[in-house]
Amino acid sequence: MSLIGILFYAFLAIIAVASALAMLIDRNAIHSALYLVLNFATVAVLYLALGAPFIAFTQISVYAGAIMVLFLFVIALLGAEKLSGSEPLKTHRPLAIVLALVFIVEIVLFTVFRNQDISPMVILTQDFASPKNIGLTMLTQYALPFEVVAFILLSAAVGAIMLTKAERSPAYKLSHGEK
Amino acid sequence: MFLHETTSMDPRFLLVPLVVFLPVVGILLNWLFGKRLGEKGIGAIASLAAGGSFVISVILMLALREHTEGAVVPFMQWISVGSLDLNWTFRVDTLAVVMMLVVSGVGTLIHVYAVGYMHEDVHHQGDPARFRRFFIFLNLFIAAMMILVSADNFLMLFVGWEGVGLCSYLLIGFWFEKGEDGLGNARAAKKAFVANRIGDFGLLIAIFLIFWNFGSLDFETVFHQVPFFASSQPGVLVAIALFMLLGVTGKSAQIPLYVWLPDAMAGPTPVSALIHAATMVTAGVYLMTRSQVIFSAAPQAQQVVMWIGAITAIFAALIAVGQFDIKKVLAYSTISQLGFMVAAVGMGAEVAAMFHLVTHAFFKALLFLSAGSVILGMEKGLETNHHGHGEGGEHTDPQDMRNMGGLRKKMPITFWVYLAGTLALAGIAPLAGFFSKDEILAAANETNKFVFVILISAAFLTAFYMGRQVWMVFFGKTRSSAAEHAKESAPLVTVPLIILAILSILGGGLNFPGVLTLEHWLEHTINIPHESAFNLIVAAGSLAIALVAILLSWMVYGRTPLADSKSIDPLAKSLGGLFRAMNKKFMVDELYQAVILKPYTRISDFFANPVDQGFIDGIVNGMGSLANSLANGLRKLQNGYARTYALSVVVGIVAILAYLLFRV
Amino acid sequence: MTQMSDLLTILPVFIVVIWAVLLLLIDLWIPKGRKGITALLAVLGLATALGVDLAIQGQTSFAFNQMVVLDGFSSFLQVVILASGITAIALAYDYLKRMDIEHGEYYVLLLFSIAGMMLMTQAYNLLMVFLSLELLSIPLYVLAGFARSRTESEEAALKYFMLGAFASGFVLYGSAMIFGSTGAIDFPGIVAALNNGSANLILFVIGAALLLVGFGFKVAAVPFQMWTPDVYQGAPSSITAFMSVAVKAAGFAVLLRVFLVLFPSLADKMTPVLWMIAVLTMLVGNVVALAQNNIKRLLAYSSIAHAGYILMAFVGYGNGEVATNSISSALFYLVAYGLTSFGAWALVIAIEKEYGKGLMLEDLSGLGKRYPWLGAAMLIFMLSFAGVPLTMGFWGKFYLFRTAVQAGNVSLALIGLLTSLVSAFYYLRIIVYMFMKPGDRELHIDKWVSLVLVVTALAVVALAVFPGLIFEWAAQAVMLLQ
Amino acid sequence: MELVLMTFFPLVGVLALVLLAPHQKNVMRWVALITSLITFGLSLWVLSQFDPTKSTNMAVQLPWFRLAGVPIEFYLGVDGLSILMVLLTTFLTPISILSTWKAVEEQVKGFMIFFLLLEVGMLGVFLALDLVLFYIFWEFTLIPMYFLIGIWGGKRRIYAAVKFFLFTMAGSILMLLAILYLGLQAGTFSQPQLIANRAIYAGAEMLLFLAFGIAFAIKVPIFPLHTWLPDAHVEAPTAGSMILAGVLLKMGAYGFLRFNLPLFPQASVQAAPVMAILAIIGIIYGGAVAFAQKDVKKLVAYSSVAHLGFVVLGIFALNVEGVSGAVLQMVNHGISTGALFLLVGMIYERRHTRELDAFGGLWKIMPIYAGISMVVTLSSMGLPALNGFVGEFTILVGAFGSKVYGSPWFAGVATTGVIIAAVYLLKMYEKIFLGPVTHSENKSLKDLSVREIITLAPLVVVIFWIGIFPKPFFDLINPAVEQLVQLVQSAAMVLH
Amino acid sequence: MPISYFLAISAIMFVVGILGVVLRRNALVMFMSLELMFNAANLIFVTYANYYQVLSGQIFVFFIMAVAAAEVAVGLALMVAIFRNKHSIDIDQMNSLKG
Repeated sequence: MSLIGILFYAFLAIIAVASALAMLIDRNAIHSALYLVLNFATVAVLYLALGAPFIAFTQISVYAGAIMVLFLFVIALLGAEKLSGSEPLKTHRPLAIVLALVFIVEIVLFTVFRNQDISPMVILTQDFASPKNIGLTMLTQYALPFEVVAFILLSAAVGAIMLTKAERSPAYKLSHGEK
Repeated sequence: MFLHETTSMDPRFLLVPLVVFLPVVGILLNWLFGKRLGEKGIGAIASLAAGGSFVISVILMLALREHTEGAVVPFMQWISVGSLDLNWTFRVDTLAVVMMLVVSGVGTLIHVYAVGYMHEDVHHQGDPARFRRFFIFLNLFIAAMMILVSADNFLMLFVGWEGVGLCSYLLIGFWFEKGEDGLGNARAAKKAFVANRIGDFGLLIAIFLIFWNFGSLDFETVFHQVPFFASSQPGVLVAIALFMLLGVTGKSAQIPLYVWLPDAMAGPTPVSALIHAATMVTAGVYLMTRSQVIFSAAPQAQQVVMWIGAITAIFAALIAVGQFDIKKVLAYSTISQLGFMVAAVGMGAEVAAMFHLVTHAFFKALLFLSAGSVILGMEKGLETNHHGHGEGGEHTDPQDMRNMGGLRKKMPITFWVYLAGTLALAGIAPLAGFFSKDEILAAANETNKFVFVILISAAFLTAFYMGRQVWMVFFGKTRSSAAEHAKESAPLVTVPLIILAILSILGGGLNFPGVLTLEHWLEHTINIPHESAFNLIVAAGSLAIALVAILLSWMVYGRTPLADSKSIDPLAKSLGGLFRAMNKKFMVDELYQAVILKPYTRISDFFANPVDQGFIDGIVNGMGSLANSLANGLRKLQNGYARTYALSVVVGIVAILAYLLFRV
Repeated sequence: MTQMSDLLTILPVFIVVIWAVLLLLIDLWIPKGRKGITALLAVLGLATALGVDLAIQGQTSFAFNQMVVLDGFSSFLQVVILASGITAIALAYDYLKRMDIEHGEYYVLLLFSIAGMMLMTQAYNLLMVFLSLELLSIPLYVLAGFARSRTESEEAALKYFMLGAFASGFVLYGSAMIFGSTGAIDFPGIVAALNNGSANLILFVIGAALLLVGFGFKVAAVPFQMWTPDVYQGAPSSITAFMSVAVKAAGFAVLLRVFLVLFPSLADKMTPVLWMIAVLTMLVGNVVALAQNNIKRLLAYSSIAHAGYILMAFVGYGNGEVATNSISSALFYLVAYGLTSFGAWALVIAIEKEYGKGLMLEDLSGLGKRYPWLGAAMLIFMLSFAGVPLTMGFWGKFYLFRTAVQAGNVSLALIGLLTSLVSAFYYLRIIVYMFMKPGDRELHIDKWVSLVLVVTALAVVALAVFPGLIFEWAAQAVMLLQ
Repeated sequence: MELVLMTFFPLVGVLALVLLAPHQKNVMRWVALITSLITFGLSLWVLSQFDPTKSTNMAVQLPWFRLAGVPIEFYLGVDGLSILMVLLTTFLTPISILSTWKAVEEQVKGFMIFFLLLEVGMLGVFLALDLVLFYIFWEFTLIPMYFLIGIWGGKRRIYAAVKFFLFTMAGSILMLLAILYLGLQAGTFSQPQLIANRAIYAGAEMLLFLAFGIAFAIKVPIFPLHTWLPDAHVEAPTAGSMILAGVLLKMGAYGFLRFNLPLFPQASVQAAPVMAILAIIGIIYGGAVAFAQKDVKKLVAYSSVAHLGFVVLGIFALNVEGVSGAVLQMVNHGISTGALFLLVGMIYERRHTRELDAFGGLWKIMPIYAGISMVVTLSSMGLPALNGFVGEFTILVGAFGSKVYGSPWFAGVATTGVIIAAVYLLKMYEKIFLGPVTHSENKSLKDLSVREIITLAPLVVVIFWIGIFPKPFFDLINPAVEQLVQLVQSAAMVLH
Repeated sequence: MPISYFLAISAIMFVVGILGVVLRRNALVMFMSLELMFNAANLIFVTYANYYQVLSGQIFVFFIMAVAAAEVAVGLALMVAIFRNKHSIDIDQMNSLKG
């Protein structure tokens, strides 16, 4: 692979990791959300590089677009970008970081370095991950999961409504003769 | 249930179970109907039951005269397990019948006496309802004692052995609310039982040893094998003999277990006479005589027996000298005399022991009963005094000889019979004690001079303390108002005394030197290696010593009687510390208290609290609290923070991965 | 293409899902305050599904390109789950009204969740596993927070949601690893890759471990159990009851199938891990329960502990000789635990005063005396939990420990027995409060709750007298395991 | 079928009780009493058909279900080891029920139900020949007893009840494990068949012996596993203590006889000296601790530790004398200690205290009571012509000559138990009955009522019966014991 | 690019996601971190879908996204509801249930 290619990938990697860390570290929830969007976008580029255009675009539209917007909306709605009060679990941080490092070492050491010999990316056939192909597969071979996802979404919708439906105030109930 | 022996035997032998069952019938009758019968009826039934036993014993004796080999009368299967096959079998032989006669004969007399005595006593103690109970216990005792002496095996002997122990317990504690602190009698009863149990422990071990070595507990079977064991395993025989001896020291009040007997005087006087002088305490002597084969095959053990008997004889005699309680003197005297008998057995002079046993039963029963009569007289005196003079001053102990004096005139019959008993006991010829004691002394003279000296000293002391007693009780002037008002007892009391006095006087004839009726009688049952010879020198010597002792006692007590109940014993002045030690019984009770009882109490407290509740239960409860503290510790981890929970998931996966990956 | 036979394979699930959707619509027409009708309709749906399930017992088939499987194992667990669902509705009927949280959506969401669980028992593809996991979880997140004006309920929902999603993350990552290792997400594909040696074992092991975390979370295995007490306590009791049985059943269903189908080759590696998890779960669950005074929390810890017992059956999953016994013992235990658990929860529901109130142990005082029958029932449940004979719980433990011994894990059986001794202590505490302390609490037992009490109590005892029935059924279910 | 009928007959009473209204207390008592009496009658019927020479009488062997191919059977049978236990159970139950006539006023229904259930459990334990069935009955007895202590007990009843339950359960844990192992290895749970298949599991005998042994040792209880006993006894209501001491403790000793000895004979032989030492410690230690007690019930409770020490000593003598004596002593202890608890209960009903110091001189006030107490105390002390002696003597003879102990020292030391027993029992008797009446409350105590005498009378009769004529009892026991001992000894031969 | 490259990125993202859940108090940020974890998984799926040339990996990712959306709906609704009660989305304040 060319040097530019390598630099390109390195750049992506740096952005992906940096944005993730930034999301973790930044105290402001809105900033975090924006860093996450950046991260998702970077990952989408990686998807493209991996020959998954459909997923990449879905990533942008669904994740970076819809979902993160929803997040931003809620943050704004609740005005919850920053929290007051002090950190109650002080011992957590070092422990968590140590554990995280161990975890990384475990996964990276054993998966990345020890076992995954360099295996160059294969040039993909043109229609491997085409939307058409994906769509066909999804509605034939994966018809059942597809249906299931529908029900998941439905129940999520019902649930979301249940959770946020305005509760009538006790005074209202009283005046309307409800129990 | 009942065993039948088909071999022909004198049908009179088949009556033998009645010696046990007549008293049992007496118990049942009195138990069921006693309340309605009244004192007379109760007394009559009980006495008839005991008398019936006596009659049967006599019949058996007559039968034995014709069939000297005796008989074994199987009666009932008892325990039959594996190799253990134990039956209740009666044994009628000359030895057993002697005991039966003594037990039932003396027993009957005492029953009769008790009818009179207890009538007074229950009224004096304030619980007439206990009259019936007394006779039930008394009959129970006769039954148990009969089981003991009529047994054909060690187990049935043991049954009787424990049974008489129980009766002793019940009767010592008869006035269970009386005595020191109100608990004195109860404690005395308990002491007797426990001391006896220690002895029983020894006997039990002996029985186990016998069973596992001889394969049986039947006398015949066991004794037949003894010669074989004597050559092959003499150690076993020694062990058996010594454990048996432990039993004997318990029952027959020898060192070291004699301590219960003086306290046993807490029982009503007929009990002291019957159980703690004439019959029960001689069971040990009987046992050893019965097991003569074993003892004679174990000379080492026999030596021990002899020494224990001799030391007990002198030791108890010494204590007797220092006592003031009329019954205590007799009690220690009993211990001492039992020591004579045990020593005799130890010397192989079983006949002498048996002879002394019989005569001792006569005169000691007589002495006790007379003492009882004295006490009754004193109590009556107390009551009259109480009624006559209102307050009557401080409490007067009716048993303390210092409170007596001059009773010779108040209670003449009692005095005369008492005198007879005293002379018999002191070994004055030709009364019963002279002959029997002399046989023992003669045997000692032949066997071991040292023991002989000890025994003869004991005989000297015997005469001395008996003389002291007579002088103090019957002579001089009355030293308390109770003695002043003392009255002679009723005929119901005195008639048995007279009979016993006659027996005490004539009892020596039983084994009169040269005639040796008893010896010839017993030789059908026990081995008599050589005929007891009358040793004139010994006899004369002992008689002289007894006379000297009586003279000495007259010099100390008779010539100048005690002035009043407060005055100090003249011996105390001359002997000082020794007398105090004798009076305090050489502090043996206190020693036992300090060495055994206190530590045991402490140990059991220690076991009960620090060990059981503290340590063992502490471990149990500790496990519970450990679990609880663990629970509370783990509970703190559950701190309510979702992030902590997430962290625990991470901990989990990191740990699992670490394990898995390092294993791959 | 989809065929009739495919549909038949998932017919019970299908019925439940469709019923849920229909119910959502019908509920709109049912006036407030009469949501009992919805409940009854929901039961009707579940009963239908149950009927179908019973009818297709013993059949085996694959469907939807081997996305799902129907076998004895799945039908067994589906019956358990459906019965749990029906029971949960019976318990909720009056409870929701009393707690003033009666909404038709409750039943709809419950049905969805049940559908997810049922699907989970049939999943034969990592994707299906994940999706069914979500289908069961998402409605439950909502249901846990159903009493949404109460902070406890919301707290429970939030914790459940956050940690549940966290666990889903692990499941996903694990699935990805397995996919990475074998290049397949369907079970046959994975197995094939493993068998022909093309799989990357390191990745596979990591994937397996991560899946274990995800499922361990669902069944509340230590150290992934920490959400359980909080959620159980905060969620409406009727939901807690349901979760404590059905979610566990579903979790174990998928755990069992995944391990048995995908991970037999990892057995030697996994066994110590499972051993440790089982031991920790039994220990932590039982020990911490000792310190609980809130009945719901206590039962939550107890449910953790019971998960530990069931996990015991997994330890020997790799041993071909004992595997069948192991699994059928787990199934039997699930049934025993389920019946017992519902009984106990029914009582909790009956004593709950206001939301989350009146649930301390002291509140049980004197109940046994005042309501002897109820006391007797509770006694049966507690004994069954503790594994005392003449209850289902005893046979459950008997069978479990037997297989543990058979697999050579005597130590495990011993620990199980010791911890069940510990458990006896806190179960007895409940009995102590009910029978041996004075008190005069009123109960709110409506007819459905009492029905549940009676049926479960009778079942726990009757099936203990004739346990052969369930034993055979469980054994048969395992025989047909694909 | 006789056995089934007898075992489960009390359930009829339970059913009847359930149907009664809460206020019909007297009816409940009568129902319970009559039920237990009929059960007793049924047990006599069983006795009448009993043939001591057969190893299982009236066996009922029904297939129950199969677990993973291994049959678990409903298998009941009675032999010489169990027949007396069965009779003891059915005999003591009506007496216990009768003793509650006045003592239990609250929740009579529950009490009687638990009592009858307890009877079922106990009978089952003694009859079951299938290990699993045995275990079920074994554990089942815990529950009613737990309630009897926990609801109708004294001040610390809850502690005592829980301790009782957990302690016993702790013991059963290992037993269950051993049962599982046995079943797995031998493919059967039936005791006779396991004996036949002993070779299969002989390698693990010692471990299995221990696993069973600990369960039984706790129940017996053998030192140092006894601390549940004083608590349970003291807190339990009179009838409960009675049954606890009378029957429940016997289950442990019976377990040794029924399972440990025949199933693990070699291990039994090897463990015998250790068991004997523990038993002897129990005898001496129990006696010493009893002596230190201030509470009568505690005293009696610790005396049980000592008495059962004798039983264990006899069992592990592993000869006919020892084992037969042990079986008979189990009965004796049941009768004597049961009666003692009954007596303690009667005085507690009157005075509401059990402190030794609160009494004194009662013989004068309550002569009948004192008389019966005397007999019972003596029986407990092992006085000849009363039941205790026959058992103790036989045991000690057995222990003395036991080949497995190999030394008469065991029996020798154990024999000191007779002294120790006299010490603490006489102390008890003295404190309560002898001496002057020091507490004015005691002056007005009423002597025993007719009902109370009727309650005690059968016990006293049996005390004398066994003491004087134990042959019928031994005849029942001996053949079975002989078989058992032979089995153990032949296995021991292999060992040496 | 070698596969390990993607794996490494993914692993880091996953761990950062975990850290976010464990360390951040803000429920919304925790939630975002969860999404990051999902994405890490997605990346692996896509990587290996490419490596093995099978679509199923990509399909899986698609489903994950759909489910993530559903979760977000429920999760955000939950947070809104909680915020109404407690006026905070500090998850550390939700610790009334413990012990």
